[in-house]
Amino acid sequence: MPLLKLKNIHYYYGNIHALKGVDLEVYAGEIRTLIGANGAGKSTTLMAISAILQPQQGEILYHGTSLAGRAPDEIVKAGLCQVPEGRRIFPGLTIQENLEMGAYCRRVKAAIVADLEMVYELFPVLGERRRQAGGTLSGGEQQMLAIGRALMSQPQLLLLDEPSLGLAPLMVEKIFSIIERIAGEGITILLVEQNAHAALNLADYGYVMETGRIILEAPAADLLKDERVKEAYLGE
Amino acid sequence: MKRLLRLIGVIFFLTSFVAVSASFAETIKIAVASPFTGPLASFGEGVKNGALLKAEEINSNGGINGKKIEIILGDELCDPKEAAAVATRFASDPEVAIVVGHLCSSATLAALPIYKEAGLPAITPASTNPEIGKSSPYYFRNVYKDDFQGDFLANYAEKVRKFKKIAIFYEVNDYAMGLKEAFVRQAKNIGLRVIGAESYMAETTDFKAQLTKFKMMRPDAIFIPGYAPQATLLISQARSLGMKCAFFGADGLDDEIMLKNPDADGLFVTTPFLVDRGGAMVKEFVARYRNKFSIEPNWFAANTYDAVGLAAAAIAAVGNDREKIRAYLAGISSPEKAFKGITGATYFDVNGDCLKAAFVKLIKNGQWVSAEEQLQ
Amino acid sequence: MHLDDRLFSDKKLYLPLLAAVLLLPWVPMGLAGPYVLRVATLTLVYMVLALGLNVVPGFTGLLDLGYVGFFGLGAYTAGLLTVHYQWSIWLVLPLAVMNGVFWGVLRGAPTLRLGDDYFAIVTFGFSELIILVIRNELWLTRGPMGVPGIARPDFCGAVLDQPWQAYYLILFFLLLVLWVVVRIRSSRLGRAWFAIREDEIAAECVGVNVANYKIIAFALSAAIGALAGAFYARWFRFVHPDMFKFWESILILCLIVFGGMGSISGALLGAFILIPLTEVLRIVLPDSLSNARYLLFGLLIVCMMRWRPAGLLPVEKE
Amino acid sequence: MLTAIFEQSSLFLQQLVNGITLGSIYALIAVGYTMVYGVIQLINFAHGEIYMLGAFLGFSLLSGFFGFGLPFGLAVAVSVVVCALAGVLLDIVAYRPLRRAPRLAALITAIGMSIFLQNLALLIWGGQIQSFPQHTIPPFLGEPALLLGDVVVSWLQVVILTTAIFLMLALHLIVHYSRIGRAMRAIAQDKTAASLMGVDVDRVVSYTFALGSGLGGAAGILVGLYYNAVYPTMGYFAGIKAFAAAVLGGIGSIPGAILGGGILGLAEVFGGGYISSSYSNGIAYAVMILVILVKPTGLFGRQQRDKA
Amino acid sequence: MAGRKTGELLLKAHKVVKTFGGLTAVKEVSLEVRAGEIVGLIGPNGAGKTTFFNCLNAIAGPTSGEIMFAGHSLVSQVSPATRLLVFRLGALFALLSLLWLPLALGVVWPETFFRLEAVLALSGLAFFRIYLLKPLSHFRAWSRLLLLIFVLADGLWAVVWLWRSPDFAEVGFFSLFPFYPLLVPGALLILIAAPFFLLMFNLPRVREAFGQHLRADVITALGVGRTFQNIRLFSSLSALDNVKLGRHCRTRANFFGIVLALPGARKEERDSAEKAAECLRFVGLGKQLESRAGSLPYGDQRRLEIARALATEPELLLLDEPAAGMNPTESAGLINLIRRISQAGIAVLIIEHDMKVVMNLADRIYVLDHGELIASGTPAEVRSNPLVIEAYLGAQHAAAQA
Repeated sequence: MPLLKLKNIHYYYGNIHALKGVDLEVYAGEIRTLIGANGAGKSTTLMAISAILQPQQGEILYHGTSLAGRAPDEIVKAGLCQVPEGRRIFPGLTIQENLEMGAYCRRVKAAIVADLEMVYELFPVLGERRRQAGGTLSGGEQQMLAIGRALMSQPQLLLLDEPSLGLAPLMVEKIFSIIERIAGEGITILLVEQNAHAALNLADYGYVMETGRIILEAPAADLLKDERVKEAYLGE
Repeated sequence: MKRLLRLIGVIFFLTSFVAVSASFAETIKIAVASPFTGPLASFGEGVKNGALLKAEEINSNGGINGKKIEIILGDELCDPKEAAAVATRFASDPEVAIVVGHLCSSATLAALPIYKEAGLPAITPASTNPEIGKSSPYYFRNVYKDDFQGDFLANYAEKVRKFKKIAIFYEVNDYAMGLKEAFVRQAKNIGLRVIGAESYMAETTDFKAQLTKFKMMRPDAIFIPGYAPQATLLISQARSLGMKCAFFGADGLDDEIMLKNPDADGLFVTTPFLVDRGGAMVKEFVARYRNKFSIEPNWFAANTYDAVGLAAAAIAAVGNDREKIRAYLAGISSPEKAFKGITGATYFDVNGDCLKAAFVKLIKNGQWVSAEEQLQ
Repeated sequence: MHLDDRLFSDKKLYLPLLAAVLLLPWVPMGLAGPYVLRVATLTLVYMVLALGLNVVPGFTGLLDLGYVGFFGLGAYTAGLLTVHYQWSIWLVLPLAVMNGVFWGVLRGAPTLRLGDDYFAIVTFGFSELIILVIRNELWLTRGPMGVPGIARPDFCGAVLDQPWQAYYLILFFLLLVLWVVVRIRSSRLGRAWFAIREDEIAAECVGVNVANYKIIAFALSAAIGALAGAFYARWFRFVHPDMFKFWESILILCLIVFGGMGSISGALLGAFILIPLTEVLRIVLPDSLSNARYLLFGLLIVCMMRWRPAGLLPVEKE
Repeated sequence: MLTAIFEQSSLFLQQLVNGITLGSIYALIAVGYTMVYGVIQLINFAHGEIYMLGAFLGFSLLSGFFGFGLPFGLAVAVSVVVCALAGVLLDIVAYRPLRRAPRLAALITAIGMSIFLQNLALLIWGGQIQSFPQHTIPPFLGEPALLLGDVVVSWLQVVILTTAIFLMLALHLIVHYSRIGRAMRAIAQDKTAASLMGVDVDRVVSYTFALGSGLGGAAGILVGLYYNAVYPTMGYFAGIKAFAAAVLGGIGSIPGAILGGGILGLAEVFGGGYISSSYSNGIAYAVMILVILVKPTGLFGRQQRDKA
Repeated sequence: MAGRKTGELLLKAHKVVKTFGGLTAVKEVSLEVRAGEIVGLIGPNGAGKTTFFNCLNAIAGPTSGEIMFAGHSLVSQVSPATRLLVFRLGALFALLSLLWLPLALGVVWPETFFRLEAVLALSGLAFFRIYLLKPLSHFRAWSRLLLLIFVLADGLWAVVWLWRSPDFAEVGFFSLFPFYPLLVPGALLILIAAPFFLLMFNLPRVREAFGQHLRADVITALGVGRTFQNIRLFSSLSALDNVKLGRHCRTRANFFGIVLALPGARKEERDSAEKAAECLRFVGLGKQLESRAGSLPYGDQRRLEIARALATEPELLLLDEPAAGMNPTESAGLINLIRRISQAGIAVLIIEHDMKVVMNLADRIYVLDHGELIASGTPAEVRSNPLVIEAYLGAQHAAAQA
């Protein structure tokens, strides 16, 4: 049984049909990626999973049960946490407070403290500046903070929306290696990316999205060789 | 859309229905307009009670020429706009013989052109603005004008109380400003020093800044032309700042709430009506008033009582005809022809203003008592 | 953009209405007594005010909480000029309108860049300041003593002293304002305002000088408010600062919210229903509850926003 | 000459004391505006009415208006709690359904609520100024706490100042060191991101309303006692001035609201004392307008980046 | 379409920099567009393309750099430091006005002195001065002299004010006789100058001459039309009215013309309806004239936005991701449309992610990454540029390709 299953999701922004029947599955322990051009509907899909947007049609199953009607905070409690596009850390809160916000749904103090240390270990840069405001970090560090913050909620499934957005190539590589490491710890990952090759290199399985539809899905290695992917990205 | 039209139709209908629903009963209508709700309701209360008491008295004596008096009330919240609407309603009801009312001068001034146009006589029991009598032959006044009261107070302060330095704290409204002007003018004439004048708005509750300023000037007394609700706060705040000077005011301060304030002890005010100065008529009025409403009558009640009495006398003499009533009232023009009521003899000058005596009363141990020395 | 309101597009609707309004003073059986006529005249004054206010929040999307300031400004300008110089209304009125425009522009100019909340607050503060000046500057306005004895409106030297004459006069002004507003609304000016309301940046990018058009809107709105005020002063024959309380701003806002923001027929309808309603309520409600009218208006605003934010006659047909 | 200087300086000192007291009251109300604005970007016009409600509740519970009287401390506590609940109710009934509506709609609703509540109070309590019965107030409050020549500081002023400081400190601790406070700040910065972290936004907004309204209610009682006057329109003027204070300090910033309240209180008292007392409201409006025009973000306000 | 020769230089951006706070979104980007060309601007998400567009049409003008369009400079030539200085002087100017205004009034109108000022000075004429600050803050050096005069005048008032302050009532106004002759001209100067400046700064030509930023609407009128990445239509207006709004900067009818229904205004209105309908037909929306813009399908909204931009009669059209969210058929239609626009003699600068569209259309392509221009040239050149491949596909892939 897939951990997460999207069945025929439709979403309209007013009159604009943004998702036109998206089907998608994520199995426990995998990294799956969703790639596609700007405006294809990737972020909308993630927002629908996180219940920030309520799809007008279709069903989202998590562990086989429907998530319909659940509030965003219940989704997080269920173990589905998203790192949103553009990082969206809380710039006025300190790094520590940002991370504590990630653990908002958890009650056990000791476990939170332990996880904090775990995150600081994973991202030593953050540990050094835990009293500093989040807004003072550079783009890459903010991305790390956003990922760390999501990890604080002890997710089973981590939704990553364009973690490489606006980052320098070196930093992109660093972030991807961190994602790999997180996956290694048993957290399932759904990665949304424009940086197709980096994403496909990392993932086990990929979906290609275009104008609100999944047009192609295959194991990542196959997609990497697919001419249509190349065409979509370089117009060859 | 159709539903909407129907809705409009209904509203139209309702409005017109209400307008023509004037009853055709065998009564004489005396309209009473005053604020019965809102911040000035306690004054309006006196007006209402006074009118009802007088009407009841007349009706129990068989009415006027066999017809009963009916008091119709108009609540105008002391708002000029509302007052005009209420006035038009009275004016367009042919059964209304005369209006007793409008308490605030601003409301009276707004209603004045409407009565004038409709030829409806009116007596105000409480508006003291000098403008009123001059502007319309249909308006009469059963209360003294601001300038009289201001002069009176200045004389009293100087001659009886022997004050030297007075500070004034006045509300920004027509009543208080008229008083203040008159007081300052008279003070100048008789050599009383006014060392400062500060103003406040009706909604002000913090007087400390200005009081502090006065405190440094060490006045003998502070004159508060204004109304009781603010004055009581003002006096308390002055005391809490450690000010020891005397306070006095005009009839606007003549209110029960002053008695609740222990700081107000010693405050003296002018009033057109004093319980213990009157004769048997006054005693009887006070007794019946207490009996009926279980509160003490204030001067609004007394003045209204007399105004309704005046109106009834006029109707009794000339019948239910607006023009004749006006003529009759205008005819009461000398002390000999005066109407004798509980507030003394009332007669009108050419403007329809009347001359009345003012009395001084003060608070002693939480009670109003008449001052030992009155100024005649 | 369906700029033509239903009211103006459907002759079957507006012709009978117009006839009814024109004939009102002559309806038989005492229906048109002075009281009804007064309420009708007041309703027309508020219709003018509603049309004027509608220009700013309705067309340009900026909430104006201080409209009564211009109403008061117009009334005082007209009232004082009349009392001091005994000028004709036809001379006083343009002056009042010009004064309104002057202060409208003055208020508008520095607030151009403000967002909606802040704009609302500034307009509120500005109008409170105007009323405060009126209340405190005795040498000019006689302050709380009010200005009594303002002459009635006149026409060609004749004094219009019958209630129906005042009624027709304000009806004339209403039609004039209506003409202006309807013309403007479906012109490039009106379109520019709508563009500003929908999206200021996009408006700039299609070549609309946002600042200028906002100022024009403020000026027009203020002019209409002052016009209504000038008539009001001459008709009421007395002006007093208490007549221009903050509550009046809310009442006028209520009219257009009720009718539908941005909709001309909505503004008219709002005044047509709510102003007579205040009178009906005055009579229907017992005296002890006469303040409940305001309570009901508060509730009405909340409920309209909740369930019919577009008002009774919304601008857009879906 | 010397006495003149002495008088002038004691005048100044007394005005300073008055101004600081007034300022601390404005600050307490302003904090309520600023908190709600910070979290949901709504100018809660009805906040002034909550403050009025606090004053009336305190008055009613002390004077036995509802048929029973409570001891002083209990009455204050009950009215603060009821105000907090009223704030939450206000949010749930009026504002929550409009969370996704245009801001203009929410703003108009807030004005409607303000009118509604004000007139409701008018119906219940009547329009007159009500005073606390003398016997219900602890007697020492009226006594001077400090006498410095002509300068008087009453115990009431001391109590107001200490209460205000205490409440502000408590608020600071809640906002900066509690879980819910952190959530408030997070929502203020990015609502979507906060809900992605599992924050129940509506609940936190309710908490915000409760806190702000509780403070407003407390301010209401303090003011009621200070002036010994409670009346339905008190919320309108105090509300506008407190809003001006919040804007002055930068709306959304709590220290800004406190500073703004202080400045406005002093400006009003000194303006009233030295310039013209009938314009003291006008001074508040004028200060507010000027600040908005010159620096729309206020003294401590942060420029909000447009989220495209 | 001003009949420019193909190849004539139309737009020239030179070292355009845009910073937000500490973040540099656009770093020294230079770019040229010639008449008749279609130029592509590509780059990964967050590369600063839209920011650059916003610099071009003054939605958010550049921090530094120069932009010339058809001989007009679109950018302020005042350095930020000068602007700051002028702003500070201006702030002083406004503050001091609070001091002198009451005095000016006191001269003209002695009985109002110190009563009217609180309200008038704060709400009335002071507004003028604050309004003046904005234009002045973009102003050139010689204006500082004027400012200085104002500040000195204000200072004079301030001195007088302080001197007089002890007790106005007793000192009396005319005891200040030596200052009196100075006060009135000062007040008059400022009172006359304020409206004058107000007028002057609202004349586009004057402002342009002094190197002030042009506003977006002026740039549109000069002939730069644009569309937006996230469609910004006036969604409650009809399609036709949206396009008529595009005609706004080409029409002249004023308030009086409209209200009095003058023939000129009416003819203009008819003309603009015709032209707007023509534009709509051009983009293929001839049948949807009366539909509400917000209710059109997505692809049609994109085309409506283009029609609106075309109605402004641009010489240069800026298209921000016109193909985003379109399916292949729709983008094919779009390519066709842009070709037709180009054939009509309008230069096009296009941001696009859909490589099929860009590679197909563009004569030249500029590539942005992290706000920097990393490559430019013909589509073929760009496609094989290793830097571009790295930016798009990641370093490993680039290495693999190389």
